[in-house]
Amino acid sequence: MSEPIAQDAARPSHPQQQEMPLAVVKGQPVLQMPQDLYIPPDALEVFLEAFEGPLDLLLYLIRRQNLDILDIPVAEITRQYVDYIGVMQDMRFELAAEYLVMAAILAEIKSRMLLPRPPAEEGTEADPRAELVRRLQEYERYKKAAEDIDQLDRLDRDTALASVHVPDRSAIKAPPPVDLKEMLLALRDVLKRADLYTHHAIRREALSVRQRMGEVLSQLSDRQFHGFETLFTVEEGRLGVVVTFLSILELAKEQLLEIVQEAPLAPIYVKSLAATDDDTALPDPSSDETGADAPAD
Amino acid sequence: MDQTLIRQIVEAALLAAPQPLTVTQLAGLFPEDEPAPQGSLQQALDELREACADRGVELVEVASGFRFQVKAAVHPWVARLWTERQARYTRATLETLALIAYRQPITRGEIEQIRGVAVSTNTVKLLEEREWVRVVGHRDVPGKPALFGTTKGFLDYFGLRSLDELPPLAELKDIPELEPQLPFDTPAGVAAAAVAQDIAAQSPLEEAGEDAAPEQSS
Amino acid sequence: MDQTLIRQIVEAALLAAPQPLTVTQLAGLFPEDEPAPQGSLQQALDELREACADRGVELVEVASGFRFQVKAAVHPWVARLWTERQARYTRATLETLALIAYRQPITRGEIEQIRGVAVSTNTVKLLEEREWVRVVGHRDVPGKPALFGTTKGFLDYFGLRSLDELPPLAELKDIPELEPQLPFDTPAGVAAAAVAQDIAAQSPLEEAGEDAAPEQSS
Repeated sequence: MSEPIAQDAARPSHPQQQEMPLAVVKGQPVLQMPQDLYIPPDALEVFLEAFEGPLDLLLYLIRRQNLDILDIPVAEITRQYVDYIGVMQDMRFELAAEYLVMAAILAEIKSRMLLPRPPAEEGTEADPRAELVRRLQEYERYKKAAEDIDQLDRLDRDTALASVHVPDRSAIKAPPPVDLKEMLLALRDVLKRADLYTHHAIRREALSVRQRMGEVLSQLSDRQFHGFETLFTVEEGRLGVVVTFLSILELAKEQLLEIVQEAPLAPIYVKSLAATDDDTALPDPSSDETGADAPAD
Repeated sequence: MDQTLIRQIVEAALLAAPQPLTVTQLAGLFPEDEPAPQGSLQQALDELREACADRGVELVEVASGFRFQVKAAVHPWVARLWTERQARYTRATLETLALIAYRQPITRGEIEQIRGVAVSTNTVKLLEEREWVRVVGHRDVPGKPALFGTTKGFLDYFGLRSLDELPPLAELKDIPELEPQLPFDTPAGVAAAAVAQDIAAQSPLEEAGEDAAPEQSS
Repeated sequence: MDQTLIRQIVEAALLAAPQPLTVTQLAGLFPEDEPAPQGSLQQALDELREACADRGVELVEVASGFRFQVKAAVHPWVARLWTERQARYTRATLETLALIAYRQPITRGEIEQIRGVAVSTNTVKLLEEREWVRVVGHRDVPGKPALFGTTKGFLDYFGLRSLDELPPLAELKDIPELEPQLPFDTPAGVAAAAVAQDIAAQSPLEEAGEDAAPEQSS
């Protein structure tokens, strides 16, 4: 597969082919790295931008130049670093400060290496370079990690999301979710209010009877007489039978059910007194209402 | 240039572009020194169209070019990606539902008596449409008012095997102890904001899927 | 339910959704009374993944679910749909991101300690605006510095399912040259050439110094 042009275009174009400038400093191409790497004032800007700080610069010098970073002329580097403060005025001063700190660290290490150590401390004192080495190693790790992350295929640069048109964007309307507790709290409020209208206070009842009342009514919805026994399901056991029986009594009490027995010990028949859905042609008792919920609270 | 590669490029471009692409635009994807051969783009489009026979999307040509789109046949399912929640139920609706659950069979008049306020037709209709309550008969009194009861769907929604599993009314009286754990006692404004955030935060899919069947005419 | 239909629904939904979809979200597309059979969604995903072998897009799993994306092999052509160049990120940005990814939760001060250089507010802000990192808490020390961590969006963007899939962190390398009295034996000219090559290769100059925003040069 051929390399597409898009890839090439992403790279910056360098007009010169014969010799690449190291950098452009103050409009002039710099073709050669200055020999005293850590010092040249003109190169400072290059370094500050080419390296991610003093650790990065030190790593570079160690890894690529085999430079003994500890064998640098401390007096000279210190003097020149101080000179840079002037140059830094119109540049990023916080970066310069970090390079100065690093120079100070190097100088300190060097001085400690040169000074004779007190005999008492000889065995215990750590190599002054150890901390710097540890920091360099740790930085190098994450520098590599950053490069690795940059290599990952990422959206926009290496791939793009695939999507298709959706001709019909009409959304489905779903009814709101209801939490059982929400409903119970609503009921509690009703009960609180109902306590004020005391005659309607609700007493505790077996809800299974209420449920069965509805079921029995549905069973009898043809408004024919049914055998009393047909309403019971033996498989439900004693409790089921009792619940059905109670619901029949309750329905009878509420005059929703008619119970008929021709003679003692004769079969018992039940018939629903509740009108069926066929009767819904009756005038709607709600028609005299506003149709809007009166505020409840 | 390989026709397979050209087809892949055309397919990927059509899927990546936010709008339809013309053949001219597709040709523009290829560098000038290595253009797509004459006719290869049209061929790629034909191949892609045929390849969609068994897929959930199709390649269509519209006024501004070619695009892939969801096939109408699978749209009812895909549309559930954009499920919208209706506004929450009012207190009146919840109270009505609770009274029907606890006092069934019950007429609207009886609910009104207990609540002390009128119950609108819409409230009941809403619950009937949700298939949580139904008319189980009519009381044999003047006006033959409908008697309401809850359905199996109601029990299923709340994860109950029977109405017995609803807490006894006596416990409801003690609910204040229960209340602090519940989000409902927050000031209405705060609660509403929280709900709005929830809805905005979670993908609609996470809460989709309990009732509305996808059999929606499209 | 037919497996072909399920595969079509899954394909269409993944291509229609603006974000990746999880298996749970895909299951939510099916109504409760006609759910996708056990295992059928995973099977559909497998089938779709295989069907991509010869196509210009591929099915991948990232942190927040499954998505179709343009194959890297054809992306260079597809990228020509967008005239503006994609954002490039500076080394400062990438190193900060790497430290947050590998060492989270981490404060800005801790990042600065390891990098040996200040981390500009803009760098962190850029990462936050991209929604790659976010404040996950505050360290309980004076100043209560913010602790940063990466987001699902970060994983999605880099095509990862979890942080475990990040490239393994390199072993600590020895720094043997850090010995006193090592002669500076590389000839200056050679060294300069090496530096020049290195710098040209990584072209750090063009991406340096603009933490504020990734350049969108065209």
